[in-house]
Amino acid sequence: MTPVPVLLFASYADAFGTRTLPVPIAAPCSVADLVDAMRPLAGGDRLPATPLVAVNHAYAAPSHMVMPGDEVALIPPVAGG
Amino acid sequence: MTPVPVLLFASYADAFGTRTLPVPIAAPCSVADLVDAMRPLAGGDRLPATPLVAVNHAYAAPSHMVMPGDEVALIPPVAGG
Amino acid sequence: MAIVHEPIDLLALVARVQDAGVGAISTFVGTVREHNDGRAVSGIDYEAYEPMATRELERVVAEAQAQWPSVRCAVVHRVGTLTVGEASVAIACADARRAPSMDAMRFVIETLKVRVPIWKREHYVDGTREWVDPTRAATAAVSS
Amino acid sequence: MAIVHEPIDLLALVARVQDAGVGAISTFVGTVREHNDGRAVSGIDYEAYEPMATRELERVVAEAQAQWPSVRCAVVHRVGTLTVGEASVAIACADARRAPSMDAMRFVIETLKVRVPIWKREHYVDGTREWVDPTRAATAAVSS
Repeated sequence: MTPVPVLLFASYADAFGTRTLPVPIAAPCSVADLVDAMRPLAGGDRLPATPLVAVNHAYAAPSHMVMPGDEVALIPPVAGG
Repeated sequence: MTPVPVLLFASYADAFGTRTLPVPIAAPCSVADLVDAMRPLAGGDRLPATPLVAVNHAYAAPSHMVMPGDEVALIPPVAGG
Repeated sequence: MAIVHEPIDLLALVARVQDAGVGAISTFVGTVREHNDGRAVSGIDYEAYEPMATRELERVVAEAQAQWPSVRCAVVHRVGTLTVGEASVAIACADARRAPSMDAMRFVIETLKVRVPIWKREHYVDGTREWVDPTRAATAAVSS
Repeated sequence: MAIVHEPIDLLALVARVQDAGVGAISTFVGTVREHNDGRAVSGIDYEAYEPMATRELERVVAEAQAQWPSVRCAVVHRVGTLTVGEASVAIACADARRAPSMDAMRFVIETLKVRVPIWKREHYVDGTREWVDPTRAATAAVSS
């Protein structure tokens, strides 16, 4: 199984101690399954109930399917401006 | 009788052909009486029914009394910005 | 709050309202555009009753600050002959929060337009000139 | 629509939306202020998921232009470490008329704040730092 690399930013990067986390799950998988696979990892307890996820630079619903090669990122609560 | 000098701007200055019009009326007089004294003068037919008047740099009601030495101006419809 | 005869310096206006407590600055700039009511415009003469215009601008800003007490406002209106693209008016409103800065900015431009004794005469590409009267649907053309 | 690492040039942004048909330019500038929620702030780190932030900014502007088709918009957001008084974001919206320019400007800043993947970590004068989370009343302090 090739882990899915997940990009992390800001407080999530601090929580997991990295900016790219290899998540042990096989793609294709749903966004919801991917997030669930992150929870047992060190720092996963600091994720909210339904963190925002972006796939290929667009927000993706929990049911969205992540395909091999997709760019996946976890989006902490935004605070731009 | 010392005429009351009335400052004119923009379309009113064009209408009366001057930027300071000596109006033949004695102060004290009301703003309404001052405007009425302007109507028979050349260009006075181009005044609207109730032109805006400023006395000492503030808008004045028709009943406002103009005193000798006051700075009086007729204010055409404004179009700043 | 001033009537000026020179080009408007937007950054200088922003600097006047800037402060360490400011988190939001909203500005408005009015510019001369090449068309108005379907006519091709080549420039605009702006005329002001300067001492009263200055006092009215101060009153408008005072009213904005009465409604939004923490907002810092600066306004400048240019007079003289302006060409297409030049700025005739600029407003800067700063506050800790964005909503008051935007609300105050809008109040200042809307109120300025109905109260401050400033007039404009458009120059049209066909050679005519006309004082703009927002209270009338059409204004009488005056040959240039 | 860009994420930049250098100080923001407001006049360059205004120039990008300026046009002979433009009569009104509304701008918004967000700046770092010295206090937030009662704490003394010395600076802010802004971080962005750059490729997505750029695309979200483009989408926000496209939505503004769908609502106000004649409005010309430009947006720039800075990332990196900013000190008090520096601009983090600037928006310029230009139109023939002032109402669409102001409405579009407000839409862009409000929408940007809820959607564009940018984060800020405040540096406090007491030496602590904290990621700002607008969805929570209080955020966990992280020692610097």
